[in-house]
This record gives sequence, C-alpha cells and structure tokens, in this order.
Amino acid sequence: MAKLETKIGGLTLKNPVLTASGTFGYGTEFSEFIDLSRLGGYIIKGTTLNPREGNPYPRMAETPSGMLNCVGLQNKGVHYLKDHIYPNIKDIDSCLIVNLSGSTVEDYAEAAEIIGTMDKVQAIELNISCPNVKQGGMAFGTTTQGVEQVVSAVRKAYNKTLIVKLSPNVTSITDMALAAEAAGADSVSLINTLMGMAIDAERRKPLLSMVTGGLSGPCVKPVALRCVWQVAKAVKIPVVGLGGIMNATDAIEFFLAGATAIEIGTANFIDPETTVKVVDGINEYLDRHNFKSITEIIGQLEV
Amino acid sequence: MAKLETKIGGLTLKNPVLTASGTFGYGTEFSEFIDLSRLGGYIIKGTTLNPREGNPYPRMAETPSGMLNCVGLQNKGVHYLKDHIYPNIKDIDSCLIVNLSGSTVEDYAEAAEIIGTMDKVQAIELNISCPNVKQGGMAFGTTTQGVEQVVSAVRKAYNKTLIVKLSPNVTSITDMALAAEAAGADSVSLINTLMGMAIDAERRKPLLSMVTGGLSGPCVKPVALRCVWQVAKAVKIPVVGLGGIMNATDAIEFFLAGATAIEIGTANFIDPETTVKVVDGINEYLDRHNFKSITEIIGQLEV
Amino acid sequence: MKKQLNLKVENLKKITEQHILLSLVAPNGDMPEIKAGQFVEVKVDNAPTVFLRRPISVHFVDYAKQRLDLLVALVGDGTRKMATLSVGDEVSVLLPLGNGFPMPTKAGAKCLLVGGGVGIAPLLYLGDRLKAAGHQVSFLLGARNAGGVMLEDEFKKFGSLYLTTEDGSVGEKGFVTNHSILEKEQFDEIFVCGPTPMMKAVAKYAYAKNIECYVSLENKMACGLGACLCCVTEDNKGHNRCVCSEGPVFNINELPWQN
Amino acid sequence: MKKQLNLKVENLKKITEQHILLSLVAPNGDMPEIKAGQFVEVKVDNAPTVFLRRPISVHFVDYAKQRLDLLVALVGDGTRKMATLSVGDEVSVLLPLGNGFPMPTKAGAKCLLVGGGVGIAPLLYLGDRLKAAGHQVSFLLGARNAGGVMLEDEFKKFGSLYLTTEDGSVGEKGFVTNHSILEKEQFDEIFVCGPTPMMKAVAKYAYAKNIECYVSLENKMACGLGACLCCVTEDNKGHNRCVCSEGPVFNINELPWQN
Ligand SMILES: Cc1cc2nc3c(=O)[nH]c(=O)nc-3n(C[C@H](O)[C@H](O)[C@H](O)COP(=O)(O)OP(=O)(O)OC[C@H]3O[C@@H](n4cnc5c(N)ncnc54)[C@H](O)[C@@H]3O)c2cc1C
Ligand SMILES: Cc1cc2nc3c(=O)[nH]c(=O)nc-3n(C[C@H](O)[C@H](O)[C@H](O)COP(=O)(O)OP(=O)(O)OC[C@H]3O[C@@H](n4cnc5c(N)ncnc54)[C@H](O)[C@@H]3O)c2cc1C
Ligand SMILES: Cc1cc2nc3c(=O)[nH]c(=O)nc-3n(C[C@H](O)[C@H](O)[C@H](O)COP(=O)(O)O)c2cc1C
Ligand SMILES: Cc1cc2nc3c(=O)[nH]c(=O)nc-3n(C[C@H](O)[C@H](O)[C@H](O)COP(=O)(O)O)c2cc1C
Ligand code: FES
Ligand code: FES
Repeated sequence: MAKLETKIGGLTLKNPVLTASGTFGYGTEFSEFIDLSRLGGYIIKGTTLNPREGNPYPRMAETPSGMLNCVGLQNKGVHYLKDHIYPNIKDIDSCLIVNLSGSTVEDYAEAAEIIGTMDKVQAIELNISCPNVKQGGMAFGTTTQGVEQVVSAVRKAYNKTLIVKLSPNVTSITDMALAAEAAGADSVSLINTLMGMAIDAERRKPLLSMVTGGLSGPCVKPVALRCVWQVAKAVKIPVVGLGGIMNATDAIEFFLAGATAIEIGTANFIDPETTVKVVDGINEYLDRHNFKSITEIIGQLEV
Repeated sequence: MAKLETKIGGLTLKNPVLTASGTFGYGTEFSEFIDLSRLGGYIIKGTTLNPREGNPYPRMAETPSGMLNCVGLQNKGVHYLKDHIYPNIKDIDSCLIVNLSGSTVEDYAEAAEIIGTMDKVQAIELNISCPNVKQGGMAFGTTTQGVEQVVSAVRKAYNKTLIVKLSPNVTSITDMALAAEAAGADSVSLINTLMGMAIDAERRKPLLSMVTGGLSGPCVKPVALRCVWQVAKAVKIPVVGLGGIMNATDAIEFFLAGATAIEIGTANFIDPETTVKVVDGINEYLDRHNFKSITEIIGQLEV
Repeated sequence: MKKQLNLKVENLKKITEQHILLSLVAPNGDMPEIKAGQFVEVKVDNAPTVFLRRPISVHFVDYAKQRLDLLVALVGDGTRKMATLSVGDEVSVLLPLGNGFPMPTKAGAKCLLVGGGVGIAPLLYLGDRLKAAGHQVSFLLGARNAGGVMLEDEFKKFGSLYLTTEDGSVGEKGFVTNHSILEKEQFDEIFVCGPTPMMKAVAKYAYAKNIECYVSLENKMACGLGACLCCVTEDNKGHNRCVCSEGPVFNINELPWQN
Repeated sequence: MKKQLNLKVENLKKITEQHILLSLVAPNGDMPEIKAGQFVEVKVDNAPTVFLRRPISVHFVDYAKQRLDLLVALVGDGTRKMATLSVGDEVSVLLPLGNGFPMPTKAGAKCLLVGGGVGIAPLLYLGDRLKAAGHQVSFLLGARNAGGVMLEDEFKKFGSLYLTTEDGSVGEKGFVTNHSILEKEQFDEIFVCGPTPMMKAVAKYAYAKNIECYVSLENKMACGLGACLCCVTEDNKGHNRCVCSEGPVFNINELPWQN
C-alpha cells in the first residue's frame, strides 16, 4: 500500500481524490453507492450568497464523449447551506470543501465569511469560471485584474485553505493562475467546463435553454491535461486537476502532468462508484510501479 | 434538388462543403475514393514561404472521440507548391484554396503574393492559429493587434478572396473575428484545433513529440458550434464553420449556427468519402424540409 | 437501498416494430425492493455515440424470479443499441431511482391508470401493486393506431382495460381524454404517464373533477440521483424541482398546470 | 486502385492467446490487386474508445476465393474488439495502402524473409509472391518463446523455415540475428518486418554484407493515405517521409540506420 496522503496548502487529504462541484450534490446522494469516508475530500454543489433558481429547462445535452450543462448555479444560498445542509454532512469523515460562486466581489467576500464560520468546512473552492450565468464569475475569471480582485477580497474574508477554480476559456490560463497565486490563493483547480453548444438539426433549435453551456467529460481531457501541465510549470502553489477523469489511468495522467490532487465530475453520472475505484486504481498503479507515495509521481512526466 | 450554391466574398462555391487544411493533402490523395469535382472547394495543406520539416515523431495520438496532432506545418514551401504541385491540381473542377502559414508578417505577405500568381487558386485561407509550432502564427491569432497586423499585410499583397482561420484558444474569438474583418478579411473560418495533450501513464511519457498538440474530431464540435454561433452574430462577413463535422447532420448544425460554408477535416481519415456523403446529405435534408436553397437555413437557429 | 447491479439479459422480445420488452435478472438474488413508478438508469455499452446512462421506468418486477422487465421504445442510438442485446449479456443498471406512485390511503379505491405511447410502461407494475393492495384498477391506454397497442393481455391481469386510438382502429377513436369511461365512471385517483400534452389534458379533467391525480414526468437526465440538477421542472411556486429525485411522480397540485 | 470496401467476416481463428487470424471476403468479387507488403486500414465499430482506423498488414490474399487474411496481435481496445467479430459481420476496410516490397530484379534470387512477433504477418504473402515469381524463399522468424511461434505449416508452403526463440524452446536460442543460417548462407535480398530493434540489427548485418535489404516500418497513422503527415519517419537525408504512402517498406539505404 503506497502512501496516498497529499497536501493542498494547509490541508492534508487522506488521498488525492476529490469530487467535482456540481456533479456530486452534497455527497449524500452517493452514500448508498460508496463509503464517503474513502474520499480524499468532497467538494459540494456551487453555492452563492443568495438563493438562485438556476436556468430554465432543458439544461443538459449529450455530446460525443461528453455532455453540456447549463444548470446555472441553482442553490438555496449559503445561509440555507449552513442551517439545513451542513449539519447533515459535517460529520462525514472526509474533507468538506464548499464551492463558492458569486456575481459581485462583495457577495463573494460576504459568503466566504459565512463559510468560514462552518468549522468542518476545511476549504473554499472559489468558482470564478462558471460559463452558464451572466454573473457567474466567468467575467472575473477571464482577466488577471478580475482574478486578483475577487481572490484578494475572499482571501481577506477567509483564512482557511483557498482553492481558485479556473476557466479554460481564456487565451492564457497560466496568467490567470499566476494572478490567483499573487492574490493569495493556496491552490488552483482546473479546468471548469469548456464553453460549447448543441443543436437539434431536425427541429432547428438549440438543445439547451441558454443556447450555450459547459462541456465536460472525456472529450475535454486533452485540454484539461494541457492546462494542468502549463499551469503546474508556472506556479508554486499546488494544482488540483480535473476534466474528463473516468478511471485511475486518467487520474495518473493528471498527476504526471503536475496535479497534486484530482477531482472527478461527470464520471460520477456514468458510474457512481468511480471515485473509490479511482482511489483503488491509483494504489494499484503505485504498487505495481514500486512507488512508495503518490508524491513521487506528481509532475514526473518525462519530456 | 435544392440549390447548394453559396458565396464567400467574391467567390461562388458550387456547394458549401470544403476540405479542412492538413487533412486532405493536396486532394489527389483522395481521388481514388471520390470525384473531387463534387467538392465545393478544397483547401490544401498548410503552406509556408520556405520549406519546413515539421515536428519530430510521434505526431499523433488518439483521444476520446478525437485526435491530437503536432505535425507542425511540414511542407515544401510555396515555390515548390507553385512549380511542382499546382500544375497537377489546378484543373480539378472545384475551387482551389491555399492555406497559408508563416512566422513573420513579411513571410506571410511574400508568400501571399506568390499565391496570387497562381491563376486557379481562388482564395487564401490565412492560418494564424496553428498551435503546433512556436512561430506558426498562433501568436498572431491570439491578440487583436496581431490579427490586424498580419491580415492587413496579406490583404495588401493579395486581392482575391481572403479567409482568415481563427483559433479557439482565446478568451474572445469574436474579438479576433472583428479584428480580421476590420483588417479586410472577406471571411473567417473557425475553428482551428484546440490545444491539448496526451500522456502514456504506463511509460510516464507524453504521447506527442511536442508534448502538446491540436485537438480535432467530434469531441471539439460543441466548442466549434459555439464559436461559429458567437462570431456569426458579431461579424458581417461570411463565416466558414468547422470542427468535428462527421456527417450531414453535423454540417446542418453549423449552417443553423450561422456558417455559410463548412469544412471537413478529421472525418476524412475515418471515411475518405465523407465530403461527398455530406453534400448528398445536405441535399436530402433541404429537400425533406422543403427548403429551396442552402441559404434559407444559414443562421436560422430558432432561439 | 440504491444499487449498481450487473443484471443479465434473460429475454428480449420485440413487441412492436418500435418497442422491446427487456427482461433482466439479478444473478445473485440481490434485486432490491422497487416501488411502482420508480425507474432505473441503464448503461449502454459498445455504443460510441452514447455517453450517459438511459433512464427507463420499471415495467414489471417478479421478485420470485429476481426479474426486472423494461418496456423500451426504440427512438435513438441508446435504445436501439439495447435492442441488440443478447441473452446472457450483462447490463449495468442503477436502481431503484426516484419516488414511486403513492398508494391510495382510502381502502378499495377506484383507480384509473392512464398511459399514452411508451408511457404505459410503469402502469403495469402499478396495476399489480394497486390490485395487490385491494384497490380497483382500470387502465385507459392510448395509441396512434392498432400497431401501437401493446401487451393488452398483461394489463387485463390486473384490471379492466380501455383503449383509444387516434385512427379508431382499436378501442374508441380519439385521445384518451375523449374516452367515454371518463364520463361514465367516477374515479378516486388517477395515475398518468405519457406525452406531456396528454398528461396535461388528463390533469385538466382531474382538476375539474377534483380527483387526486399523479403524473410521471420525463426529462433529460444526467445522474438520476438528484446530484446534478440537470433534470428540473418548474413547480407551481416557480421553484425548479428535480424530476429524478423529487419525482418522477408529482401530484398535479404541485405543478403549474392549473390553467 | 484504392477502395473502401465492406468485407464480410468469413472466419476468425484464435492462433495464440494474443493473436487472431481474420479472414475477410469481398462479397461482390471486387477485391483489388494487392502487393505483398501493402496494408489495409480497418474500421473498428461498436468500440467507444476507438476513433481512428487501425492499420493492419495484408497477411495473405486468395483471389479465387476473394479472401483477405489479416494476422492481428491483440494489444489494445481496437484489436481486441476485432477479436469479437462474428462470421458474417461487415468490416469497412480501406485497401490496398502503401507500397509493397519490390520484387528482386535478379532471376531466382535467394531471398531471406525475417520476421519478429506479429511482424511475420506480411511475410507469408510475400513468400507466396516471391515463390510464384521463381525466387528461392527462406523464412527466419523469431519469437519470445514456443507460445509465440505461429503458422509454421503455412510458411513452409513457400520456403524453408528457420526459427529462433529467446528462451530456446523452439528453433535456435536467441534473436533472429543470432541464427546460424546468417553465417551459413549467402542471400541476395533480405526483407524484414518486426520490432524496430530487430529490424535495425538485421539491417546492420545487411549493411555489413552489402545485401539489398527492405524493412517494413510501423508508425502511428491517422489517414493511411499520405494526406495528414502524422506518420513520418526521418530518412538518411534528414527529411521526414510518410510511412503510410512512401513506405511502409523502405530500402535500408534510405534510412539513417547506418551507424
Ligand atoms: C424517468 C424516465 C423514465 C423513462 N421510462 C422510459 C421507459 O420506460 N421506456 C422508454 O422507452 N423510455 C423511457 N424514458 C425515455 C428514455 O429515457 C429515452 O427515450 C431514452 O433516453 C432515449 O435514448 P436514445 O439514446 O435511444 O435516444 P436519443 O438519441 O438520446 O434521443 C432520441 C430522441 O428522444 C429524445 N429524448 C432523449 N431522452 C429523452 C428523455 N429523457 N426524455 C424525453 N425525450 C428524450 C431526444 O430529444 C430525441 O428526440 C424515460 C425517461 C425518463 C426520464
Ligand atoms: C503499416 C502497419 C502495418 C501493421 N500491421 C499489423 C499487422 O499485420 N498485425 C498487427 O497485429 N498489427 C499491425 N500493426 C500494428 C497495429 O496497427 C496496432 O497494433 C493497432 O493499431 C493497435 O490498435 P489497438 O487499438 O489494439 O491498440 P491501442 O490501444 O491503439 O494501442 C495499444 C498499444 O499499441 C501501441 N500502438 C498502437 N498503434 C500502434 C502502431 N501503429 N504502431 C506501433 N505501436 C502502436 C500503443 O502505443 C499502445 O502501446 C501495423 C501497423 C502499421 C503502421
Ligand atoms: C452538471 C454540472 C454542474 C456543474 N456545476 C458546477 C458548479 O456549481 N461549480 C463549479 O465550480 N463547477 C461546476 N461544474 C464543473 C465541474 O465541477 C468540472 O469542473 C467539469 O465538469 C469538468 O470535470 P469533469 O469532466 O470531470 O466533469 C459542473 C459540471 C457539471 C457537469
Ligand atoms: C493532421 C492535421 C493537420 C492539420 N494541419 C493544418 C494546417 O496545416 N493548417 C490549418 O489551418 N489547419 C490544420 N489542421 C486543422 C484542421 O484544418 C481543422 O481546423 C481542425 O482539424 C478541426 O476540424 P476537424 O475536427 O473537422 O478536423 C490540421 C488538422 C489535423 C488533424
Ligand atoms: S438527473 Fe441529475 S439531478 Fe436529476
Ligand atoms: S497516416 Fe496520414 S500521412 Fe501517413
């Protein structure tokens, strides 16, 4: 058994497998399929200061080796989270991380402060890259000034681990990562969804209510790997990699490219047991290749 | 039989189906499989002023619903094209378009001038978006100033139809399209490949000699459609759409999103007869839906 | 208890040109308890164009035989691939998902089960459950034409069967809402599954007559577990509700269908 | 003339745990003329992880029966999917691709055909063609162990057969380049297909003895038609040459293998 422990900022994860926000609900939806305590951590649904109804139906379309969604951050707000959801999930023996979205810098900071009052929440993943709502933070995530502004504000309001989630829909994701690092992020996670679109040719209508949506699944893996590779070379803080990871081999590719931990998103829909299977598969890989610890392969791509 | 004729700038194409540069050689490679005169046009291999050997092997990796390549513009230069290849292909009864790449504005302009001396070449597709060579023009394609600079220079040197091919690896492809339009482009084509990467987890090595490469195939179709939709709404010049088109239904989706013509790339590798099958399929669709002409569906997505 | 099981194809029968009846068995005898109206998510293998699982209603369950029956309309690549399964093939299934139809609280309730197209799928098991609980079951099933009428003998096992076809070739002519039984009889509860316009028409009847009425909605789903929020429908308070985890069965009084 | 044909599976035989012999027939009798050393691009259906066609050498052709044989090593998803084909299935194939081995110009040339692993595939048809043209054929085939030795009787039809295994369980022990026949006999031409290190070792022998030598290279291919330039190898002038359209057979004098 190799050592799977890994660190993100001040946070020690028992293993490097996290769940991707928006694909794993509040974790409890999967408790009949897996033992949640086997997760390195679980990142819950995107949360905003105030409740949001999200976008109209239809919100989903299947695409070649992937899917588009335009859920649009439907959630009941951070207060509801604290009062009604947090009590039910806080004692899961894993690392609880809240994914935070917003429309204004002030909203982000205020919500972050409230999240800071939930003891068992060990980190915020700051979503500045949601492509599905006009004010979903994507505007912040596409300029270095925007990144600095919102990350600095949240950094002031929140003193536990701060992971900034980056969008691939930019000319240089490395610039965004550097800006997040400079503004005090403990880590960056990437990638959020690629902006895409799907059309029903017969009916001549878009398949999504918002016309465009976020692409995820195996189809985006090559782009995600490239982003992780570029960013991991540029920043000093740990990188959390995600995008199309379906199995342990995919996860290993992200570690080799430089990820310190990984997140599993869309794969949960195909096989709700993916996360724990990936934990097992990483172990098997490390053993088979005689590595003693996951840290021995991080960034070890031979180029 | 609906009317398939379509116009790009001063150019009239007998039908809207073109071949994507780099995936169709000089056309002759496919002449045993299809009647080349049935193509709306054929865009040949990326050409540069001087010969280039391209990148080392391996240059290709398969990915979920797609592939990565890092060919790197291997070609024998524009003079060789003119003297040795052009004579063999100039009499194909279709519209011949040369895809032009370069490293400097001067190279682009000089090569464009030489292309202008080949009578039967009816247009240039200006590639300012090759992700596979440091000086493949991608630098030009990612800033509005870069786009303006190179497009203006080529516009001065070349007076036939000028199509500018755009990269999706930018924050706003619309800005690049507007810059190309302002600098005198007759049309924009999109998308070039998405920058990606693939890793062999067992050997811990990249699968491409250049580590990163360009992603193409069905996996990129949602991104390509989104780009076409965004750009077609923003510019007045015609948009040529491509990225992952495998069949007539895919092509129809691009027309609905706003494309005046489409290109077929990676699909040629799976079925060398794709282009003519798409021409037939478009016809069948228009007839079945009682459209008299392809122009009746361009941009007609009901949102 | 939700499970991911590898079920084995025991039988695959073509019911019409467009419908198959797929019988799956749990080889380890671990078929979970399933309520009528719940559904399963089927993984479709060997189909390059099919990425997500496909939600399919529970058509029937035979616990003694550990058998789950699915009635599947062949509409696209996923369902057409299911039709190529062979006896003995393994199929990964998540089940049971969603909430079933609630059983009537009144003893011996007169229940009308209305189905259209492949929407009849969940009604067979529902009829079975209702009858077993001592209720009176009537099925009112609609189809385009005679070719779309399926499994009549099966339904008759659990109650009276009334049919409509749009062309009048079988049963009464018209839509289910045109059937004379709706005027002749007074039902305590109505359960509906089928195309949305049909469900809305039946709901209108139920609203008017003030009859308790439940409908089973469809929607595009990704997870089927209430985790992704892709499958929402708007309720009568303007809130988005998950069809997979809060439905697929809703009381019409929760839906904005009143007018 | 290159064609895209839907061939029909006539037979699929497991040769070893890791190899199948796939026999395909052209149902319309339109099998084109194929040279030894040419290859085909096989489309693999129903395999979600396989996007591109797979290049496979022509192992044998029987024009009378309109039959094409492929010898396939099961190494990944694509080839393993091929092994699940059933008799009667259709397989889309592009053929013939690339340039074959050139026939010796000298009459009655003494030819040595060297193969390693699944690299023996194109040599059977080459032996057939050489023998038919009046040349003398010797096969020298290498494998890891006895389990990797295949189709001996087939090869013996067209010439003498010499074997090596790394563990010495069959034939002489060692690599093909260790076989005593290389010292005992003087060949006019050598044709090689197998792992690159093996081909380079044989080439070294041929360079030293100044024997005309052709090797069949492998490479990752996308189009197989010379259109995409994905499959290049560097020649001895530092130019990138297409393995699919300028090869796969190259004279060793074109390759930078001299030292
Ligand atoms: C809770 C639930 C229960 C269902 N029960 C059954 C059942 O018992 N039997 C049955 O045959 N079908 C049932 N369906 C519908 C079934 O899920 C779809 O027909 C199936 O997913 C289509 O897959 P496909 O790959 O064949 O078609 P696709 O290629 O995915 O689509 C073909 C056509 O069907 C439409 N479609 C696809 N999925 C859905 C969907 N979920 N809802 C509405 N339209 C859709 C598409 O827009 C398209 O027009 C159910 C759906 C839900 C949500
Ligand atoms: C001209 C030519 C002729 C060939 N003839 C034969 C033949 O007669 N019989 C036969 O069994 N195989 C032959 N091959 C090799 C065959 O194409 C590959 O084994 C096959 O494509 C692998 O597909 P896969 O999906 O099973 O494996 P993949 O999952 O694609 O790959 C499995 C492993 O094989 C390696 N691999 C994949 N493709 C190639 C390739 N083209 N060259 C080298 N390594 C590769 C991968 O790197 C990986 O390690 C030939 C290849 C070429 C280029
Ligand atoms: C249905 C759905 C909802 C999502 N919601 C969120 C969200 O609320 N916040 C967020 O940061 N990312 C969200 N994402 C993005 C994922 O967390 C992840 O970044 C992306 O899907 C790529 O990973 P994958 O390919 O493994 O799914 C969502 C993705 C999907 C598919
Ligand atoms: C092997 C290969 C080589 C390519 N070479 C060029 C090129 O020289 N010039 C260019 O503009 N685009 C080039 N492209 C990009 C394609 O023209 C096209 O933009 C891209 O592949 C997306 O379309 P597709 O998904 O239909 O292939 C190349 C693509 C591939 C796969
Ligand atoms: S399908 Fe995911 S919440 Fe309903
Ligand atoms: S594989 Fe395309 S040129 Fe050889």
